[in-house]
Amino acid sequence: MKEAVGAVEVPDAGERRIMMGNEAFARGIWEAGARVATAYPGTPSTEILQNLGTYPPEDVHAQWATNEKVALDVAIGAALAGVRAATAMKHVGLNVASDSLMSQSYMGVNAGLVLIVCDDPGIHSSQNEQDTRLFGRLAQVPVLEPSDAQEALDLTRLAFEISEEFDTPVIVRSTTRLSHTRSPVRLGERSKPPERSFVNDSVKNVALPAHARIRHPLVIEREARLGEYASSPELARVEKGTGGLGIVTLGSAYTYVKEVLPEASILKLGMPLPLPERALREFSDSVERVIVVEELEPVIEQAMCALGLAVEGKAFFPRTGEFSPERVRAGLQEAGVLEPRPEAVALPIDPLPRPPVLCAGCPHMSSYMAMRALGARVMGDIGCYTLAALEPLSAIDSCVAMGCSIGLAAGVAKAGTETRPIVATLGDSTFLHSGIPPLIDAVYNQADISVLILDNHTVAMTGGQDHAATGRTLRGEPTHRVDLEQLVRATGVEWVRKVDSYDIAALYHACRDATEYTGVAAVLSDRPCVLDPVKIQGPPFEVEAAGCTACQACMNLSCPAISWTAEIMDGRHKVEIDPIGCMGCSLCVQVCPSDCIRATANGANA
Amino acid sequence: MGASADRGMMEIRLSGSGGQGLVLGGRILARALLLDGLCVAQSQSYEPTSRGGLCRADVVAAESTPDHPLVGELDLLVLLDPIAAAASLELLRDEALVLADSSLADGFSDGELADVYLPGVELADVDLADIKVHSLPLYQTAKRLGAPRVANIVALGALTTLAGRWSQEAMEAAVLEEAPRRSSDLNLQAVRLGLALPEGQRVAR
Amino acid sequence: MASDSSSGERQNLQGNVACALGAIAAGCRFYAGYPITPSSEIAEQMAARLPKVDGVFVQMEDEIASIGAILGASVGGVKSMTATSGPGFSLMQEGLGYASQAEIPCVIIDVMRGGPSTGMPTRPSQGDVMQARWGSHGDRPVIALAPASVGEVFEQMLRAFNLSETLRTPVVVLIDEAIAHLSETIDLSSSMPTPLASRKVATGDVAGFLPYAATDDGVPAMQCPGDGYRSHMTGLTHGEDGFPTQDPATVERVMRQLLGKLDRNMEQIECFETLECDDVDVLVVAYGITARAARRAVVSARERGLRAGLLRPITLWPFPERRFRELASSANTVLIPEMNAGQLCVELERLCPHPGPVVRLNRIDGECISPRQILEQIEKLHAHD
Amino acid sequence: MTDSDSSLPASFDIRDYLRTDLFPHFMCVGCGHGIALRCLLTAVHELGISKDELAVVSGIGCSGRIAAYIDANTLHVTHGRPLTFASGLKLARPDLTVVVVTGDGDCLSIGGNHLIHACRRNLDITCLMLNNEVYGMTGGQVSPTTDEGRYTTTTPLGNHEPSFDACSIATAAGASLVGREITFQAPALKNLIVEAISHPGFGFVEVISDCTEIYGRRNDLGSSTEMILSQKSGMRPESYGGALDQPFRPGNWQTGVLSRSDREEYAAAYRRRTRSARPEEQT
Amino acid sequence: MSASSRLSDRAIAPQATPTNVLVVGVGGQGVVMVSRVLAKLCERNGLDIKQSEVHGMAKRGGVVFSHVRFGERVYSPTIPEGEADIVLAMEWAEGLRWLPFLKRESGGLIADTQRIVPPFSCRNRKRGALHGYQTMGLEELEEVVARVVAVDATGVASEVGNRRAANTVLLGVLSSMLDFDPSEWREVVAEVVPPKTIEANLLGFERGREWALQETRAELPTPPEPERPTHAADRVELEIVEAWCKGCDICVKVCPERCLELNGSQVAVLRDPAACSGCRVCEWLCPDLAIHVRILPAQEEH
Repeated sequence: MKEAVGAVEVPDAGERRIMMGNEAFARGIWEAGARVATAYPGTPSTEILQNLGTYPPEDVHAQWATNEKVALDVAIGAALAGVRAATAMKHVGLNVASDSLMSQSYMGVNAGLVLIVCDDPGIHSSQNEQDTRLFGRLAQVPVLEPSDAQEALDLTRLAFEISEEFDTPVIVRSTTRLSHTRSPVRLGERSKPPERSFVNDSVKNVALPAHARIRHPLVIEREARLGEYASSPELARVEKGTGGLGIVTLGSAYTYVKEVLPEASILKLGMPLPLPERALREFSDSVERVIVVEELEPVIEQAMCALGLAVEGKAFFPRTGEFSPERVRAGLQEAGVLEPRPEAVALPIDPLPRPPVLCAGCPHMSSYMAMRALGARVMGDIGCYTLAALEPLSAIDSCVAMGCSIGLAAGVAKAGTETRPIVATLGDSTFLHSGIPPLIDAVYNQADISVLILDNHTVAMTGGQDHAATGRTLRGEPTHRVDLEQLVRATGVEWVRKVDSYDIAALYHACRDATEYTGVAAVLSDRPCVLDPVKIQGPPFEVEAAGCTACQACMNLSCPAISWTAEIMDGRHKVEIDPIGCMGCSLCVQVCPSDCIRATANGANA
Repeated sequence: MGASADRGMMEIRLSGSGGQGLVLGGRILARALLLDGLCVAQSQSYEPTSRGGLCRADVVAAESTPDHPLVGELDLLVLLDPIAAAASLELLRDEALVLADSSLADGFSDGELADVYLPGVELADVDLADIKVHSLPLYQTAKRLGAPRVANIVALGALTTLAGRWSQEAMEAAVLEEAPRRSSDLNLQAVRLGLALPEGQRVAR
Repeated sequence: MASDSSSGERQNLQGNVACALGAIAAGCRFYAGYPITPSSEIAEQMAARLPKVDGVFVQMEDEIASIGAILGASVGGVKSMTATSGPGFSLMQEGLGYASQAEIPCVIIDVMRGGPSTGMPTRPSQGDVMQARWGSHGDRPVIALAPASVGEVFEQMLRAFNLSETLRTPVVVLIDEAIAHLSETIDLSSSMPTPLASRKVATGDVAGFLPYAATDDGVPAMQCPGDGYRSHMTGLTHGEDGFPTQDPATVERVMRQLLGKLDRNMEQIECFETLECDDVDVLVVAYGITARAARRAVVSARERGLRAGLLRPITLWPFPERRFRELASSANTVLIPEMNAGQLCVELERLCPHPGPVVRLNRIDGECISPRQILEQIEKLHAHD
Repeated sequence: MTDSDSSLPASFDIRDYLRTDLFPHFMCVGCGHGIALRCLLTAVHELGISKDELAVVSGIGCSGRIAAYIDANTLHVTHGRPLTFASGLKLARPDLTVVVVTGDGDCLSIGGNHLIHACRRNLDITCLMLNNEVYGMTGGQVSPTTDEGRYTTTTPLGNHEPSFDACSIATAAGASLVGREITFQAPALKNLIVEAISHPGFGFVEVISDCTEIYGRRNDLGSSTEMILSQKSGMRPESYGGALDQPFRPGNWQTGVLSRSDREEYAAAYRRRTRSARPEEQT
Repeated sequence: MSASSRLSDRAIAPQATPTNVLVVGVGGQGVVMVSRVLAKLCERNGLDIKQSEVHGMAKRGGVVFSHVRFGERVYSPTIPEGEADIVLAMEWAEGLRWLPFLKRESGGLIADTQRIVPPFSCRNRKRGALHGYQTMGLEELEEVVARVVAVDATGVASEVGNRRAANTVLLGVLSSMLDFDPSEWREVVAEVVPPKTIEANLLGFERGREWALQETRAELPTPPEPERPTHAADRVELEIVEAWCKGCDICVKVCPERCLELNGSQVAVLRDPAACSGCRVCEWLCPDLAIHVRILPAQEEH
């Protein structure tokens, strides 16, 4: 998605385009006439804002925010000021933003405010698989759930209208599957919402206890109205089929049901929350047996139970993982609805494990080699580098959520049980996202820890987005660049050192010195990501097989460009470097104890 | 060292300046004496001598190894260059014999040293009694052969005849053995012309 | 250049040439050296002659390297030598010390020249006598030979190698410039009486081999690389096993053996000549070229009825003390002519059995002492009687 | 030790090449010289050189003490002079494999003259120079390879003299094989030594060693592990060139074989030149 | 509420079985590019399509797959197991991984014979350890799969001058099995690949297509063979001479397996013998020569 920089031609209304779910969300935001859109990158939501960045800047201000809460706050502000605003985030991003959401729900909106929240069933790229619908229930805000790209566009537009009509923020829930599936979309016109401006109404706009007490009953009343709205046939569509079975489903699950049970009667929910009570009751009455097919939590199923309706669901379908036609089929088989299918081609061997790894040339490798060498107790954080917890680096002892590392480290230090050096490691973007308050806390409370900031100049995990310390905006325009070193010093850290991540020894020495320092010491391990936002590839290296002793010390880097050859020495494989994969970082050269890694011809000194 | 006797001892010096072939001359002379059955000790000045500098070659000979191998009282002295005179004349023993190139003692064929005018030589401190000087055209003879550098060989021949203490055969043989082979003929001619030069001026001691 | 064949065995040889011939005759097959006046002809001769006997000549970058190289070659089992003059000899002192300590046979020729420092490179001197004795630090066994004629140079080279090999010690041959550059008639056939000796080579059990074991003659057997003993050699004070030690008892024991080995073998080491020493009033002690003058002087003195005698040490170090004491005790006067400021003289004053006059005759002007000078001195000493 | 000659043990145990009764060796904790010792002996093993055929000559200093630990013909000589002893030994005994173990001070300072001439002669000797940048044995004085600014007992305010590059000197002086390795790259060092010993001619191998106790401590260079790792990052294999903006080059060392020429070996040249004089050639 | 009408527009559509192509490979190989070509072809032909992929961790050398379904009407974005008409594998082992998705009777596997070995497969450093990259040969594969096309796409791409064009070579092969106009294929390929590489990619496409359309393919590329043990699983013995060790810590720090430590008396000990792979790094770097690694023949099992 590097081409995000700069506006491209906006497709005309009426065209049929094949779009990724996230592109459709972006189109929906644009078509809805939103003027402000914000996000902090997070898989699988990242492309929404990236894509919005391709729409004309005069139409919509699209920006990366420091974190999801900031993103939501900016959107709230814009809505209060009278323009439609959207923010996009991944499910765990809503945890960060939830503080604002909870109160915003009471305050309502002025212009439309939509949160697009992408869940990650199956945990493709997250730390959990929480179900955002539960957040919707907690915040008492409506949740819409599209099931393909067309619906993503349509429901996003609808969400703004609901938001303004019911004076509430609206969540549009996506999932990884929807966000990352391409399907045809018929495009619409950009609408022109009514002109608004800030409304002076302190009871509504200022969340004081007294005001909140006034607003809460209104929210409950709003919830009831929304539930009725959700039951409308447009949002709770009944597809009449054959037989007495009725399936209640929504989102991606709907497509799987249609795939494996095309003839059944279906109630497809477009807006599961607030609960479309009437529609559910009517559907239940119209069929003999109701089965709810919903991914993750049994939100609808339990609600129907609470309504006293006879319903089945999670008895046949798991609460974990991503659904698929197979899984839906399996559940329906178990429910006795479908006959077993003949077995598919059996795989005669175990599939090859191919877990994600740090990239060839990743500057994080050396940082964690240093951690390993120091024997440090490492509190990790969220980013590519979380992969360093895996073999062979095995250098991260804990990782909870964005920005947690420093706080965790301070806690470990204060516990007083740890004899090893305590280090918090986090990326540049993660540090800005939520690492600064804990750093201030650590200095304030005199924690004896070291903080290793892995500054790769980008949000690498999500594909190389900009942030406040890259000096560029979402649209690629130059802007102020946060000086991380100065920032760290400003929090009160006196011992700060910046080292080239590719200088293994210097990095190690800096980390060692940092751990020997009493108090908070910070090391900035500094090298741009080799892959994003631009690929940085130097001339590759190669292994002189004759000199290789098969010690495989280089394998500890976990570099994917290094693998075994067929040549065996002393019972172990010698290694080789894939010339296409190698980025030329030289880290392997720096750890090789046998001086057998050389530049290929084009990499040699002229 | 055997018993001290120094029987038949003689001390000879060839002197002149660098480039005159004195060291080779000394070696030939020593060789000739060896061939005649004597024991010799031959030494020379060792300083690096360029053309024109003082140079000498000494030979001490006796029937057995001489007690002292260095010259102290010269019996025979060959002078090829006036620069060499002063250092050697004082070592001349009584009745010593001096052979000088005729260019050094212009106008004299031979005579007592005291009577000979040697340009540039102060003789004040030298006891000149009974010292015979033979002035012979050593260089001129060599020039006749087309090779002034063989004046040393001519001198050896003349000295052989004048001294009469070793055989002409030994000298001829020594010249052939010690001098460069490629100029054997020339050297043989030179030594023979030298042998003939004194023309009966042999001085018996 | 002396021809080797045309005149039978008698030939005129320069001292330096005789030195080289003597070395080769003694079995020397390795020479390393650095050019220095007045020794250079030795190197030149060795360079020309060693290949003919399958030996190796190498001109090193300096005298330090030269002695290092010959010690290395000797360790390899090859008889080795170097030649130099005063300044170079000074540079070799560390290596000499090493050779003494590690007991490596080698022969060093010092063709003496005027000093100190660069001094008079082409002029004769006998100024290195004490350098030969005390030049290297520490206590060490020292053998120095002082031949007085070209023929003796040849002979003493044979002895030098024999002593060096049999006693596993460096042997210094001090040659006067005047002899080094003197051509003398010598008869090589009559100069070959000495049978060649070789070092005692280790034999027997490899396991129990001690490279510096105590032996009756004080000389341990020497291993040769490749023979399986694989011993260690060091300049550090070592035990019998060759490895460094600072254990006082071991150090004492091993050093005693090292320093005592010359005494135990004095018979083969001691070498001197006496002339007219039966009834001596004036005992002349002289070595090298000075002894040649002294010889003539003594002969002349005797001709004049003066009772002079000559003691000529050929092995200068260790000095033939016993014989000197005997002669000196019967003489009225000891006259020591030396081409230095009186180096041996100091030693002899110490050795003199009575406080009788020890008279010096020194020349430090780059000229040899002449027979006449010595004779005059003898006459003077008699006149004083 | 009677199983001396050609029958080498099938599985290599370094102790077969050591005088084990002298161990533990006297070198300090973490001294890189021990690593070099292993590499040397492993190379000897790999080349099938018997201990009896091996002669090791060493000079004075910490490096000089290494010879004693090797079960071979060992010669521990005077300061700076091992190359001279070795030259004599090799010329006298061409059948021996002669290896010189020397140090930076021994080889470059007091023995500098011998080094350049040994290089020039190109005798078939392998010179292993253990460069730890300091005079360790005498207590840590400045050496010709001490980096500028380093603290030693004789540069208490930091070294003001520039250091020089032994390999460049050796190359310029004509050593026909010149190489450098760091101890961290022990197998490569072993390979380099194998190459140097096999090479017919003078092989000069500089080993970047570490002196943790005396030098490292004074200059705050860290533990021995850290020092050898720093050397690793201080080196510049040819491969680094151009690949990156050279971010990690404090030492700027190149390793591996740095120069090689096929000059005639000294003894061969000597034999060729003196052929006409040799008795066996005349018959 | 205008949105509602749109939803109802496509309540029921005529059912027709979609064509299912599963494109698989390893992060960075261009799987997404291949599926975008298919998506564009469908767009041009007015077909319904769902093309689904997973982003994020996948690009970090992990498994990448893209479900492409097209036809009159497509619901599920993912292909159900056993329903794929074609699995297009850009890497051999990845092709094997997805075999259960193939239609049992008619499914075809197009697989590049290239091997991309994940670091994970090289983790076991014990002596005699096999690659974790276990695979099947062509013959074994033909027994379980209806149609297998093994193609050395990487090799062909190298021949046309750009190794990265392997995916268009595979597209060429794929084009021979799908009912789209060849000229449309070319146009779409040219649209999708980076402008600088159009030529190489079109050439790759042609080569792949030609090769696939040959009556008999003369030279079948050799797919990777299963790894066989080449070395006995020797035992490793690591001996540390306590009296020689001075406790410098080098071995502890350099051991790639982290299996050494210093004990209370600052002597190195083997903490985790099972982890020791006998790589000798500690032995090489022990300045005290105190570590000795012995490789012993595997004990016979009776």
